[in-house]
Amino acid sequence: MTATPLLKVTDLAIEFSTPQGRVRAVDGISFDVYENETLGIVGESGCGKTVTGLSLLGLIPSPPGRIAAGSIELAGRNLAKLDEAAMREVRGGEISMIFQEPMTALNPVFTVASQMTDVIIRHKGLTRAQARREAIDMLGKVGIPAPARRLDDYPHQMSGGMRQRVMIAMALACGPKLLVADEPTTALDVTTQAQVIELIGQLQREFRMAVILITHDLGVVAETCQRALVMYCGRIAEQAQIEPLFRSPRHPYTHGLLDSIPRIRDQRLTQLPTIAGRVPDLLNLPPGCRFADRCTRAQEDCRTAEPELTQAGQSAFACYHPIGHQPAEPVA
Amino acid sequence: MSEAAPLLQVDGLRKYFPVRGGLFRRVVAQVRAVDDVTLQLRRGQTFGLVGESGCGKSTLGRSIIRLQEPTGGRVLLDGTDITRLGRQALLPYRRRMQMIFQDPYASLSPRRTVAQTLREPLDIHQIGTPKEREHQVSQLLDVVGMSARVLNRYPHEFSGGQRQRIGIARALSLKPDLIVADEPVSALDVSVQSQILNLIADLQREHGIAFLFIAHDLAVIQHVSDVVGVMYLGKLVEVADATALYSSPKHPYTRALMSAIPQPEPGSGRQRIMLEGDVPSPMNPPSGCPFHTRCPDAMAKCAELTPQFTNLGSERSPHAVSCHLYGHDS
Amino acid sequence: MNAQPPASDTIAAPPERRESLWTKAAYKFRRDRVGVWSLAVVLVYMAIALGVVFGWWATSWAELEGGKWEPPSAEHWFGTNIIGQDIFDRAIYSTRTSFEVGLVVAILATALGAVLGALAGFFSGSWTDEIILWFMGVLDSIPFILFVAAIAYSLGDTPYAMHVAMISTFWITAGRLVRGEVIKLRGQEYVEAAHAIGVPELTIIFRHVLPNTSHILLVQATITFVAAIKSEVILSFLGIGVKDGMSWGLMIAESTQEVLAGFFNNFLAASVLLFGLVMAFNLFSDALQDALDPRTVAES
Amino acid sequence: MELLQFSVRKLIAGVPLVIGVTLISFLLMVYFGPDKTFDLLGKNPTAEQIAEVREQLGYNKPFLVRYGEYVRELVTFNFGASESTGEPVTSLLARTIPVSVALALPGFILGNLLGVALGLLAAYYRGGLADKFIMGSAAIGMSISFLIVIIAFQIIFSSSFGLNLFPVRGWDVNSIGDYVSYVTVPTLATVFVALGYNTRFYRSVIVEEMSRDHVRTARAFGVPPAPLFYKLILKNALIPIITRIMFSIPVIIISGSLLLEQYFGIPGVGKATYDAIVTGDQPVLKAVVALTAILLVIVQLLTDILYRAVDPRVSLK
Repeated sequence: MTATPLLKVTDLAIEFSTPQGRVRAVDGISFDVYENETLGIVGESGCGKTVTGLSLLGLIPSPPGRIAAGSIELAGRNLAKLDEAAMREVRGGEISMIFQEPMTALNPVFTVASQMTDVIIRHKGLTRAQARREAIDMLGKVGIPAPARRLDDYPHQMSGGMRQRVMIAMALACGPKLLVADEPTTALDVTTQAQVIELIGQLQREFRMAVILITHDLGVVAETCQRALVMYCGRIAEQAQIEPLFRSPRHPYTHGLLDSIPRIRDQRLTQLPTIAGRVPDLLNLPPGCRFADRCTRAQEDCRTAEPELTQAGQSAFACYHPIGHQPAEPVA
Repeated sequence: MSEAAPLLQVDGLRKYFPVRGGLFRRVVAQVRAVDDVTLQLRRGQTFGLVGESGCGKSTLGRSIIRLQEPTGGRVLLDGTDITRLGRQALLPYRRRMQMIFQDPYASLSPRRTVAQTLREPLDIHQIGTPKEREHQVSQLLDVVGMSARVLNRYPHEFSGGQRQRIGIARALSLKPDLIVADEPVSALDVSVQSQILNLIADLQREHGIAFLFIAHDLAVIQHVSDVVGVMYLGKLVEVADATALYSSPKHPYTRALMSAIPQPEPGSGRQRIMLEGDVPSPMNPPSGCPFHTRCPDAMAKCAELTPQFTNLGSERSPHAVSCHLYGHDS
Repeated sequence: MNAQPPASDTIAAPPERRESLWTKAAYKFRRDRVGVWSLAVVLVYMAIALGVVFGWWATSWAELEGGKWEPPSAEHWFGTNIIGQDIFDRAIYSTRTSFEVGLVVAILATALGAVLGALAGFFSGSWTDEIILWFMGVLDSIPFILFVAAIAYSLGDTPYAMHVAMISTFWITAGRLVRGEVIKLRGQEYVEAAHAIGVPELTIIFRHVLPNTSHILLVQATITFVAAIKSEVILSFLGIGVKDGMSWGLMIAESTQEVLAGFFNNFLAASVLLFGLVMAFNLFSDALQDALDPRTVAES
Repeated sequence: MELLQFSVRKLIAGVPLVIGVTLISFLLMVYFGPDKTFDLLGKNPTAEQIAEVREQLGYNKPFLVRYGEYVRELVTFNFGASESTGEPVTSLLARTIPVSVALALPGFILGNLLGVALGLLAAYYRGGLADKFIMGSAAIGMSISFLIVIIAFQIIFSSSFGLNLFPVRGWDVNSIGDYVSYVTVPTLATVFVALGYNTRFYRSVIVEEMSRDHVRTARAFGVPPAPLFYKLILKNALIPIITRIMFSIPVIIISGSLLLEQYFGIPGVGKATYDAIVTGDQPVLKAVVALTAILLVIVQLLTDILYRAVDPRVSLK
């Protein structure tokens, strides 16, 4: 890992205007992504993880959404300030994205060949014949059998797993520095999901690119990422390397989340651990810590001021009363 | 009712969907969604049914409670074959089997209040006086952990987890003996999932309701099930007590399915069994063992002979596997 | 963070915003200024029409009160027509005709479309559906004006031939929309739940399915209303519309001779009033559709 | 071969529709249509005379027999001559249909082309000023009755009170110049009225397509707006566009623009049919009905073939 991050997100805030008022779906988050690493962004629905991913490519639907504050620096360039034309060069070139729904993410009335070569021609300036060869090459790399023949198929002639492979091939065709994968396996079956996870990991190592994996599934994160951030209600609750994050979570939310995942155990439990209550409404946030109402460790101070993300030991977390023995380092 | 007689006995149940085509919309093919499934469920027991999408598990659940008309086979509820009952004759049996659905946003009628939704079953089956029904509705909400103050609200005012609780209350309203739960937690966030799973496990213990619990997630199934059945391409391939199945899965498909679940334990260093390719189309299932096209242990005869069930467990705790690896003749 | 006993996560009702789908739509509608204004204009027209019904004004629309083609004056605001009838009175009286045609056709056509569409959708793939679809296809295939003309002539001199003709063609759009929506809805799990409880099929259709298409029906009714009053004008002009009474279409028919002679009052009075009502109703219909759009209602 | 099989299947599948159309038209235009008994008899006929004429006209035969005869005449294209003018029906149609098509076609093409263009423009600037302007104009255009537009345009373009550029009415076409002078005002009126509806329809179709997942994918791969709209989105939107255009074709050919023909006194098929309905001219009506049915089936077939050409998911099987 190099010292300078490939992507540096600072104090990013994303706002949506709704009939009831403005809502901050993402509220001041900062994180770095380094070359050749996989960063997981985990959280439950509505925590802002998908919006964060979209913002990196300038794809926030606008209106109603907009980047309200903060910067997104890719190799020193602030993407949040780029105009639309310059941003188009970045999309699919330096940063690629793959999505959750492989069934609908490809254009149904164009062949895979047409969709892939268009991207390659646009970003690499090759001839159609060259682009076609590259596309066949990429399809082979993502494990599509007989790629030269499948290239001229339409998306509906392929299974969900195959389409997701095509998406990945398209995303990697121009050698991006960063791949944003938004729930790439959620819509797939368990056995297909395993194949795709394996594939993304293998390609990440092969291309030495950075990957941001957005998912609600902590299992997927544990198996693919080196580092992860846990989001709750538009904020980062905890950020750490995978080992400490899963072995000794500091934020009560991370802990609760890890605890409540159904997993195959040696013994059937009578009660699964749960997190009581539900996620607060973004229009109606509590004054202090956003997790306080559901937290068993919450105290008075949690309900008055919001905790900042603080580095302590191996983890960074936003909590006044973290779990674990290490005393928190003094807050700056 | 004798101890031995099962509450639910499913015998060779089949559900084929015709594929029509051509000029006069003739049947040109059959999708074999459920193909010759046999299973039993005792009173108060939970049968966990697991499989990937398209394996026919939802269709099986719906065919059992006659939300879909089975193509063949029998479903016996307390010894009565309900597959051929007419609407009126079926009504008393409807009362005894209910369903919990997957999508909490689609399972409640959006223009009807909680009270209307929960009262409807009581009205249809004319249970108690209108006054008693009102009382019963409040009680139902209490059972699923909700306050009676929400009675006059509409579904869209609730979160996914709350709606799922209302759906469960509706299923409980007729005091059924059997509930088919079709992926009841897969649309929910993790933290809410476990709340609902706990609720279902509690209800099962307290009310002695038998559940057919359908899910694609083996981990979810484990928490609620006494017996687990694994389905692949419309057929059951392995059925066993939960403990036996999770401690020593036999069928290669079950083993692959178990190893494919991403575990939230970094560096667990498990050996993953990676299946090749995709599930074949149920319109045109492979010959012999349906799994042979993707099976890491496939042998020559797997493509030709359909395997029969072999009991690898004891008489009291059977462990049935349909695989040539364990056949008597192998 | 330990396991909670289930009793403690008893869920309190959400404290914020108690709204039904309709109040939410009403809230959105009130924020739409164009929608509110257009509704106001429609209401003014409606008041005018009611006044005619109750005999408050425009009672002397048929009387000969002046000379031929008198210019506007204090007595005859819009002047008089070729035989000396008051144009203002006639235009006002015609508002009632428009509302009568619009309401009758919109309500009946939408209701017919709702019932047949719901039946076709709910039993889609069955013979019921095939027959209803066939009927829709056939009626759709016959050019509208010719169809109306044929009905008008086969029904003879009944004043309602035009209404019958419009209803028998306009229900199809509502029917198709409802059918499509019902096909979507009948696969919904709450419909399955109703089946599982043992609710009879017709009850399911009318209690669980059809109410969930009411937003479509309401918007479709407003669209049909506009289509009906616009068709009335054309049919009356062709001589197969309003038989007795007065309507903007008849006024325009009258005016076709006049305009070439340079007399525009009849034409302008009818056109402007017709345009105002249709425009207001169109805008109202749009605003209503936006307010009722489930895609935006479902959000947040 | 596949195409041929498909066409045959499709034509056979069109039979119920043909039956429907003929049945309805028979019911309305013949069975319950104008009674010609008294047209053929003089004043004060006797009861026997009435019975005799009714016998000749076949009014006393059972419903199915009469319908059967009606269909047989349709199938054999045995229409005869118009009862009002004595002109053979085939020559009547050959004379009037081209006029109707020539009258309606320019407006139809322009209305749809402009509609698609404005729809794209409005969708592209969705929520912006251009969108509001276009859609506002469309709302106004949709609110003006066709009849009012025709009259107003006639006053503006053809009368001495306006520009007085074109003939007031009629259809005396012997050259391109004549054609242009007679067709301009009707075309302008058609475009004016159709544009509002078309623009709205095409905009909503395109906006619908814009919200699809694959459009987001394309944007995520840096596709610029121009190819995104004119290639990726438009091709997906073609199915509803084709449907709308194709199914207007029979209406144009059969009823033409009845209102235009009536108002401008243009001898098109719409006016001829209308007159036939009014006078109960059975031979003409039969021919028009037969033509409607044939056109419908052909249009449906062509539409399906076009669907196949733009959407690979549609199968001809």
